[in-house]
Amino acid sequence: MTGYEGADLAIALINVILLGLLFVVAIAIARMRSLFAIVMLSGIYSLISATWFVALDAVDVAFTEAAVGAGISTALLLGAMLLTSRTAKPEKRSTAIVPLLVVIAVGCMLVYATIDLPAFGDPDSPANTYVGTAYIERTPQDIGVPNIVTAVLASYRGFDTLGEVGVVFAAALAVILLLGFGERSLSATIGRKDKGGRG
Amino acid sequence: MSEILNVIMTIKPILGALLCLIGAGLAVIGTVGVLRFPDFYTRLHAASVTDTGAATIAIVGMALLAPSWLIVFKLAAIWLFLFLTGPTGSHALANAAHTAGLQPVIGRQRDRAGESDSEEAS
Amino acid sequence: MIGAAAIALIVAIALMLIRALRGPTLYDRVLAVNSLGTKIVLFIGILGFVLGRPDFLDIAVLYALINFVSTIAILKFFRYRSFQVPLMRRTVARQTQPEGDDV
Amino acid sequence: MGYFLGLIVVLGALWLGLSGMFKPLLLTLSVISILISILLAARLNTVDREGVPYARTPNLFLYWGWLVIEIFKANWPVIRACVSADLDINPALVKVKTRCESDLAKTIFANSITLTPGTVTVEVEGDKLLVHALFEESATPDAFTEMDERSWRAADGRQAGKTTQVKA
Repeated sequence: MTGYEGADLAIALINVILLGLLFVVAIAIARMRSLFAIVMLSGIYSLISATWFVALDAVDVAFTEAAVGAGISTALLLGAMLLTSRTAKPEKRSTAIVPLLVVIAVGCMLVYATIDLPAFGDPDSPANTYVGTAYIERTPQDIGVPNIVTAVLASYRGFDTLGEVGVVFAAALAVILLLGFGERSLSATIGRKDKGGRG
Repeated sequence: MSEILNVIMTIKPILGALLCLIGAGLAVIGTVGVLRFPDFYTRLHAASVTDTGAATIAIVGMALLAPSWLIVFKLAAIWLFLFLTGPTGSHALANAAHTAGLQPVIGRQRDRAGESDSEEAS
Repeated sequence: MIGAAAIALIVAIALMLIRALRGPTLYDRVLAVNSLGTKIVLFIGILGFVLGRPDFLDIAVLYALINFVSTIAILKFFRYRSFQVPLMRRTVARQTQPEGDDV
Repeated sequence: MGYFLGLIVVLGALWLGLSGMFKPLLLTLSVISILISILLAARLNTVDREGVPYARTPNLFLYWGWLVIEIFKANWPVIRACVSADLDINPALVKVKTRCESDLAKTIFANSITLTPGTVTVEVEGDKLLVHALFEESATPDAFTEMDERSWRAADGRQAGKTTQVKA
């Protein structure tokens, strides 16, 4: 009696419920007009999807989703909200049809693409036959870091990661300059506050 | 002596799972409170049941299930973080609401559950 | 039994989602996000035990910290309408008048 | 200097507890990360008596033990209010006076009030705290005196007279 038996049913149920919650949150985000509520809900969305990644054994993706989705992107979206109004413009029903069609088309394409994916846990899949196994076998001798993802990112593909870090740094710099977290925003906000304070 | 140890070792996982279940039940109760209470400040109290009681009981239950001391240490770290950051977060929340001028509902409440008396503050 | 605990926590998360969707004030929403974060920390911990891999607790630790930081960031934003003003204004206030800290 | 040493010990314990690895390469990396953390803390000027209160650790742990029991006792009425059929609550705002002086002691007292279900500190001004309580009858000023006394003893205690307080 370790408490682990019957886990399969529980995990299946958990996956279904988490996906259902994600669906509900996505619908709510699409329907809401208050931008603040949308920012909060997108934070909740990334929290729940990170939990779902944990349930799917993708721990590293869950780490990233938690740090970026729930942490930084909430702050950035709030900063962006400073520069705009507080509510979204209501959409006409006729124009809302086009995004719906696009979403349905992309969804159909994705479902079609999943047919070509190898089965879950297939030993002959590309991920398990080529360079992946080599990394798993050689990392303990080559580098000695317990986390293989870290070894791949920081050593085997070190230059690739360096370039990525450069791109991300440039992007972060651009976002910060655009949102103006520095002194320029200070004078701007104080000036705006003096004109008409919102409650 | 070893018999007592045996009994403890068989009881431990059951007790741990039971405590986890109790903690989860407390979390549900706290959430029900958050849904039912009439205004923001009272909801804060209901949420603090989850932050303290449910978290502590569930973490103790998980510690009883843990296979190694490393896990117990991590659980202790989580508990410490929750206990240090939880009240700071709720105080910041209450303080921000109070500073913004959100008035609390004062006085005895009976059968007013369906009545929502606050409007969008933004 | 521990699977049942995980399901119960998911039910709690779903109920808290209702509060986040309904509002009505923005503080209710922040409270819902914060409380949801605490529940998700517990849920990830229990999920690790359900899956038989308690090493997932690292993510729970990360969540406990991120949850706090994001709550504080949101509230700071709502009190001062910016992430930068409070620090700056306080230093300005100190230089001009030692008593003045009206925020 | 002692504060830095305490911080290093705690950070090292945290690192070992979270990783559980003892290979030389990883230990070197841990030392580097701890040094970076210390440097950042020093730059932020947070390494002082209140940022690193390890000298009074036993006091704080005693207080913490008492507080956990108190929290569990306070959980019952709130849980009952959550599930009872008719909503039987009586929220109120009360003012509480504290004898705590240092920021650390005040923080501990206010956070203890917030941690206890049924009461939340809304505002701290000088030595007065504005507290929102779920039940007015349980939030009389006497209800907080023991907690006040204990948190004062845990954080300020005997040294309150000796050290001069630096208000941040």
